[in-house]
Amino acid sequence: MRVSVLLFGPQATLAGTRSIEVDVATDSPTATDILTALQEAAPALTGSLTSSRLAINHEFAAHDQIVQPGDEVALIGMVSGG
Amino acid sequence: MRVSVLLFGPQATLAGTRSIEVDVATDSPTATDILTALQEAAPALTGSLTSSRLAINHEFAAHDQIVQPGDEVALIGMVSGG
Amino acid sequence: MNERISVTIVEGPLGPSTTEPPANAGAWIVFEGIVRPYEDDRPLAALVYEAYEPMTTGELRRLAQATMMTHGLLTIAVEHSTGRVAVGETSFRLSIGALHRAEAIEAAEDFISAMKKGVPIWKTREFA
Amino acid sequence: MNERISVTIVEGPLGPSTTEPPANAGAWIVFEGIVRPYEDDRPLAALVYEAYEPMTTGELRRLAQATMMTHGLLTIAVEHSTGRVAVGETSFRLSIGALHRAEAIEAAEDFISAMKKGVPIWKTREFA
Repeated sequence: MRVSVLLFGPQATLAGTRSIEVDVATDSPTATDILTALQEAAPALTGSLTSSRLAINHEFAAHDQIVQPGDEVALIGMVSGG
Repeated sequence: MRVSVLLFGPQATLAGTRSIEVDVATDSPTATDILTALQEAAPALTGSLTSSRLAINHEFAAHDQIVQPGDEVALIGMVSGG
Repeated sequence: MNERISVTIVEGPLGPSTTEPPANAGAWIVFEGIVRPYEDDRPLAALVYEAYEPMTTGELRRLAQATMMTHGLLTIAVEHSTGRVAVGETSFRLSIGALHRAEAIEAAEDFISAMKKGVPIWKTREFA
Repeated sequence: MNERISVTIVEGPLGPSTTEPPANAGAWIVFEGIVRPYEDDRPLAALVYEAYEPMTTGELRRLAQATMMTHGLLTIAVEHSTGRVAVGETSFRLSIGALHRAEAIEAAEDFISAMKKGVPIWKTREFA
């Protein structure tokens, strides 16, 4: 399955894009599968992924939460509000 | 020597006066001497004296600071600013 | 919707505070984050904030609710900018009403610290 | 006299805040103490504050100076009432400007906590 992941802030800058496509070997990938695939798809993000979380449809996802086709997936990391 | 000590707030209420005269057996009493004399002169203050300090001429006094004739002496305790 | 919690995302800098302490408050605290003129010794022109709505508002509200519960607050109001906020302007305001000082101050620290770690808001520096 | 420190004793309740954050501030915190409508479950009409001037101002200034040094603040302004302050009115305001949030919030807690222990100000309750 191919999943599009939204990027923001410094991670968008690091990856050079605001949206990145990742390929996963399963049709029901978990949030962890997506994070793992992101490491390969965008090596520039590797250092920041451990402190990042995935959001599915605007809610933080559990590690084992399944991404469904059509879900909006976003990488939430390196935040700096305030 | 006879020394007049100003009282404020709850300690003035407890002692029933805003100024109390204490007699000390020396002509050069220390701040500690005055606090000790206050215990006898106003037993109602006893519970609050350990957390109180003496001010001499509007400055907190060291324990061994001498009270001179004419000094303004005040008991600063049970404060409640804010 | 709980009127004791309010979350507002504003385009550009925040205006003056208009929130008021609630009726029973003994403590009222207003914290503001202001864009500093320097970052790492380089003169700054502005910070540009990015939010991911509606998730940003949702997470701020969730955090406000958790902070209110944990510290027993009366009210909590959060205002945060998106977009460009110039040096000297206010990008963030947290207003807390509580019965006593201790919980109000602890809650302010906890909220801001958690927000900086976990709420989807990002900033980019615009150097002068 | 250091303009970065200001201490004001006001007769009756404090008016609205008029202090402004200093030029380089990244954090601006305004804490207000408000007279609560109840004390120990009894309805209150007012608190009556008593100061011992000039010692009260002197000790507030000394504490402000120590707090500024300890926490590396930019500015600190203290306002405190004497006399009668009715329920819902403000009797105390502490305004702190700092480079960063952490020191501003810690300084506010430290200042107020020390003030309540050692500065010559007393209050008497006036029940309703």
